[in-house]
Amino acid sequence: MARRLSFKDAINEALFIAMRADADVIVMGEDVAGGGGRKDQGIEDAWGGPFGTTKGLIGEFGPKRVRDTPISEMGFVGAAVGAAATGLRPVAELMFIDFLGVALDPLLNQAAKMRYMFGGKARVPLTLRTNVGAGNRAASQHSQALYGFTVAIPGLKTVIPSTPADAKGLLLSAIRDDSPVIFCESKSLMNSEGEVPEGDYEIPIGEAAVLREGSDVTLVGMGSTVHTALAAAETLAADGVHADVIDLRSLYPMDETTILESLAKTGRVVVVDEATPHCGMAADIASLCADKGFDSLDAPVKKVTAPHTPVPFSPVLEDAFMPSADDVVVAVHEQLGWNA
Amino acid sequence: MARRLSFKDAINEALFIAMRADADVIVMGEDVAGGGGRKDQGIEDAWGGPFGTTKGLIGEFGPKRVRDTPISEMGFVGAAVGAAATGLRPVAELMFIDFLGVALDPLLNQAAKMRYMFGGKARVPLTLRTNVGAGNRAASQHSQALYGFTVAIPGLKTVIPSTPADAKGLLLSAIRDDSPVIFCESKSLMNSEGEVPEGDYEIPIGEAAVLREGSDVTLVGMGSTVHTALAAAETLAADGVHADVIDLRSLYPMDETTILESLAKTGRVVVVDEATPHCGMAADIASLCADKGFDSLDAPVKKVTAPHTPVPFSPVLEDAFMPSADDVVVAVHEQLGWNA
Amino acid sequence: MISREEALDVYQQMRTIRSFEEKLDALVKVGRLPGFLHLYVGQEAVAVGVCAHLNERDIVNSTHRGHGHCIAKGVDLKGMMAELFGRRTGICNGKGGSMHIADVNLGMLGANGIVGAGVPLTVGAALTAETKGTGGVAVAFFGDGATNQGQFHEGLNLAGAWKLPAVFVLENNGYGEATPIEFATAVGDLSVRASAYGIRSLVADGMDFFDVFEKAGQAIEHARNGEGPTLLECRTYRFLGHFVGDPMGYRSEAEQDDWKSRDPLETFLAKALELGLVREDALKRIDEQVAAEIEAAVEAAEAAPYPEPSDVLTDVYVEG
Amino acid sequence: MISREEALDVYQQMRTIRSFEEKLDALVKVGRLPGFLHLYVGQEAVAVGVCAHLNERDIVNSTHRGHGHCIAKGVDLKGMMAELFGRRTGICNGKGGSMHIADVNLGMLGANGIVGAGVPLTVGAALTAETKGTGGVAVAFFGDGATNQGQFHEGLNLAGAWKLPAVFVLENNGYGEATPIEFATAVGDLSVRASAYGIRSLVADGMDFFDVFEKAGQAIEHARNGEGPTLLECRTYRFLGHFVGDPMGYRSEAEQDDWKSRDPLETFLAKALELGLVREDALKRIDEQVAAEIEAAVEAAEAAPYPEPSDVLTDVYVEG
Ligand SMILES: Cc1ncc(C[n+]2csc(CCOP(=O)(O)OP(=O)(O)O)c2C)c(N)n1
Ligand SMILES: Cc1ncc(C[n+]2csc(CCOP(=O)(O)OP(=O)(O)O)c2C)c(N)n1
Ligand SMILES: [Mg+2]
Ligand SMILES: [Mg+2]
Repeated sequence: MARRLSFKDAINEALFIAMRADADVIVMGEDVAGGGGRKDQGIEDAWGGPFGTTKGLIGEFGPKRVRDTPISEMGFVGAAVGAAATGLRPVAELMFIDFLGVALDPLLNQAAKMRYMFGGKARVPLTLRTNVGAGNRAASQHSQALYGFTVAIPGLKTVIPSTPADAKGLLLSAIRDDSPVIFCESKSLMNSEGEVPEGDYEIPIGEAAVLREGSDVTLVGMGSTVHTALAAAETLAADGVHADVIDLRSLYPMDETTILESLAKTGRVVVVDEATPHCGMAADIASLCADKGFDSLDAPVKKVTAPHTPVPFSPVLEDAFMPSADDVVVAVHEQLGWNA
Repeated sequence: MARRLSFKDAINEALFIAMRADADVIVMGEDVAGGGGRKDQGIEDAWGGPFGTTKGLIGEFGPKRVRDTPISEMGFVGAAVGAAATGLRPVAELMFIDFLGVALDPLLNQAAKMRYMFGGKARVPLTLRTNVGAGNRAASQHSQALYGFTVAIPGLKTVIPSTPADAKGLLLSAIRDDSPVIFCESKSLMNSEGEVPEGDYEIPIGEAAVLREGSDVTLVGMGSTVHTALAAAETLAADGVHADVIDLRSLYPMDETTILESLAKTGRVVVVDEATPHCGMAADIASLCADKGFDSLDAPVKKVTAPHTPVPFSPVLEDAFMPSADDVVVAVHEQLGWNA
Repeated sequence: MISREEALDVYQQMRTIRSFEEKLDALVKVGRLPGFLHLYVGQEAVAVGVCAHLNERDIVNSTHRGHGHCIAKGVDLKGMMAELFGRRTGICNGKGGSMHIADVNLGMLGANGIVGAGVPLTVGAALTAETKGTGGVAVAFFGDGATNQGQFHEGLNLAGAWKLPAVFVLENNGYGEATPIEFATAVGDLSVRASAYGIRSLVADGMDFFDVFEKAGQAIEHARNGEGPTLLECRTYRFLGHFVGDPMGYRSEAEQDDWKSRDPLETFLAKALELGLVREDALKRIDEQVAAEIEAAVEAAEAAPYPEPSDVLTDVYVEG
Repeated sequence: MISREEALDVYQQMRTIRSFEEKLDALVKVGRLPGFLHLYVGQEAVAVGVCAHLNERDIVNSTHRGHGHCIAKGVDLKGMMAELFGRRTGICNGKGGSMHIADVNLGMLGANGIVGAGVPLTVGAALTAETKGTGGVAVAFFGDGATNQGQFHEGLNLAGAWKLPAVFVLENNGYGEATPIEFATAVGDLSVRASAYGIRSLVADGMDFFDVFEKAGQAIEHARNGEGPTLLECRTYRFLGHFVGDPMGYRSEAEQDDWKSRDPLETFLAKALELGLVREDALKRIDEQVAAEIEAAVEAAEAAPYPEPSDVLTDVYVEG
């Protein structure tokens, strides 16, 4: 049975399910309980994180399994890594992915490498939930889409759902994965709604979804830009251009097969990513197509991304910063030679 | 007049020149003076950094301009950023680029974004020197080639010389640039030698160099892999395949023109990078070729990189990890259909 | 002790901060203003008490809760307001917004969206002052929550090791977002952290301008005299939520009322009147003046043009 | 106090560490061994004095200077030696090397090439112990230089806030690479840093096994009893360079000689003999045994196969 749930409520539900199913799952982060149970003041669960994704957990699972942390990202992410390597299955929350600036080492040099460095003896079943992307007028330091960093790090997996149903199923997979997984939540999707199945189910890590089929061009999106791609596909269809829309879901491991099969059919690919253009996912996917997909390519591989700038504050500027469905349409038109 | 100098001595010379020419240039980092002038013990300049690149500076410029720091990368890189924004021109040393794990925020969220966030009012003339790459049997946490991270960050520039002469000229440009520049020094090149002009000269940031000309394939290298590419070109020439070898030198801003002009001539491109393959420079350049260079492409764009793994310790494994000239030759053969 | 003229200045600044913030609160609540705003109401005595000792050579680094520090450092009110409205006439041309509001030319090196990040920047500014002998000092403002960050630790230690002219102003308002400081650390008295770096510490009543002013004066004088950095803890409270919209379920009414009874503006007034430093009528004039100035700033901001979309591409690198 | 049997164990471990390190030093100098090695000679009493209280439930995190901690925690000598030689039979299959030597199955969670990084990992291990009620404690070893890292600060604070069963063993050998600790911080007594986190501190003579053993015992008992973490500072010295090949121009002969006169092995022997805990002949047997064991480990390592080049690709992710 499915009901309509918001993206953030789907995440909340996945956390309840995972914690009920496995006593080793704990949740930690800044304000995940919002004061962590000040029973003396009649306050238990005031906040549940800035988006309310952890609301209610402390009531059911108590302050040992739902831990408000000090504002010490390096410290508590490092602790989550140490806990994961010694028998817990922590779900740590990095409030915004921008804070990788103060939380990178435990991921880059510890979690990602432990198993390898120790000759396959360690397991680090860590999940790091974090919020990504622009659109909330939160400016340069709270709006980045830095998942390219975690994808670049061998030993980490990175996923980014685009629907509430996938958010729930991917989060359950991430928590149960024995390797460290970075779970990205797009800011602009947190309040979006969709059908979400009840109960416990997993969306496998490493599988993309084809959300729309067409034979003229392949649009690859991830997180919020899946919706940008879908909107563009709608516009394109009106002009008789039919797009495959691929929701990547897993950034690493990446479902190369789905992309390449689609490209073999369409001959054109446009990657839509809300991150900045250099050394990110758009380049990664474009380079895949330019190598393994080369024989299928009928047109330049286009990247539709944010520009190579920080994220501006002013609504006018931020809207200009974010890749739009129009930008995707223009890119496809270029591939078709319609702009010439 | 040019003399032969080692790569590290060329860097040392550039530092002397820059500090003599401008009293605002200061040097700071762990052990840059190796005990920072313990005159009481008759010890002044014992170390000069692990590669000796800062040796002698404290003798001429004193402990106010040559500062040994505590082992606090976030703190002293952040201080360098603050100093740069208020009137100094600091050259900070991050001993190994792997330590970005504990030094990222001042670069990612401060230095790179200040000018933009402040509406163009700030200047951050920071140079961050750092050591990159594998080959020294130093294993997973001291051997990474993480410049893809700094290239991905709008607001930073990133350069990586491949010869002593370029090291000197690029470092002088970096120090005098009014934007923050990440200056990468390849571990495996530190003891290499070459002709280095005397005196004060700059290699402009943003210009690649064509080190060898050929019409069959374009090999793009950076830092240590320039030499890998040159060696491959030599082998290929013996079979009558003639390669353009491009030394990228600047990773951002990138000299797209030189790459695309070469590709227009050769129709094939192989990018050689000692970093791991995802969301890095190899993908970045490949995606450029797949878009703006598409009409020139006669063959798949090949990336020759390290595998998607941490850097292993055992010499046997580390040698297998690093991209080799043979790997480049194989990639070109594939493009030519010789392996089929 | 301050002069009568200075007392009026102090009152005007505190009142300006208070009214500015209350205006923003109202504007956000009716949807006229975008962004996440962290307001400074309740902590006015700290910014004003510290900045009263500073001049343009001196550098300030602030936090996500930065409007008060900007106003106390003399940043143009119209420019600030236009910035918050995302206009081209904003002090950062609309690119920064509340969390990155700055005026480098005045030595205001920015609000900062990264908790703790202003501390190393301040150390760097102090390093510049020392190396170039400008006679300036550098001041970091930050919260209790920030003292658990690595950047706080590394920055204070570095400033101590190098004996730099810096002052670290800890505004202890008891909470980091919803989390009370007792949850975030086992140390009861945050000022003892200075001893971990071999530096001086002072504690001030952050609700009392006069106390902050005196202690800050000592700390800044030490810094200017080359006697090294100080950690100055000011015990204070934020009267509003962590951000505009915060339901504040994490602290009791009783606690809030208790602190509000020590309102820094009222506390200042009571003492200043008692000392004969100010007169009621002058204050009234200031109140009116401030209100008018803020209204004018809002009007000007709302009338000002937005940036051009193409401006998104400028000011990433220094050109030429 | 320890028993006679334990005294022999202690001596054997300290001797093993000493001989192991001296052997490596010789092997690197003749080019038989690759890599950067940071040797533990001079600090043996710390690793052994602390680990004597630990069992397999307990977790240790170490540093770049990690061989001594591994040996004291019981990691197989042959496996360690083969690791350093980069062989497939190494304890990490040749993938880790000196700076990542580990045996998770024994609770040895790794040497670590990132200064300070072991501290939060230790907090995490203590969190596991507390959450799962294993009765275990977690111990971090780190140097004086590491105490200026943000990870030290954040880790200790977190352990304090959560009252976790952790012990933070600071091996203060006076230097971080070439930089003396007085250059790196203005605080004279590093152990006072515990007070910044509201946790206990103890100071031990790191050259004296008995003193370390006693203080470590107290700290570990506190942790096991749920009384929270301790910072245990052990004042010690490294007799060799920062790494093999270090010319050591940054410290005087006099300083070195002074510390060497307090060699932890000799200090232990003198006391143990005085207390009648050991007999000369037993020690001699141990010396021989250790020497033979190390020779055998070197021989085995040199005879062991290298990994296959294709092994570079394995063990990145958990399969299945
Ligand atoms: C590195 C980092 N972590 C977390 C946050 C989210 N955050 C913003 S303000 C805040 C609370 C800061 O508390 P404190 O330092 O006491 O300042 P106050 O808000 O009380 O003025 C947090 C956790 C952030 N902006 N930066
Ligand atoms: C984050 C980080 N910064 C710098 C280094 C380089 N480095 C390796 S060991 C060392 C000195 C460490 O000093 P200390 O913590 O006192 O340990 P000791 O070497 O004295 O045992 C340094 C700076 C590193 N490995 N990691
Ligand atoms: Mg606070
Ligand atoms: Mg040391």
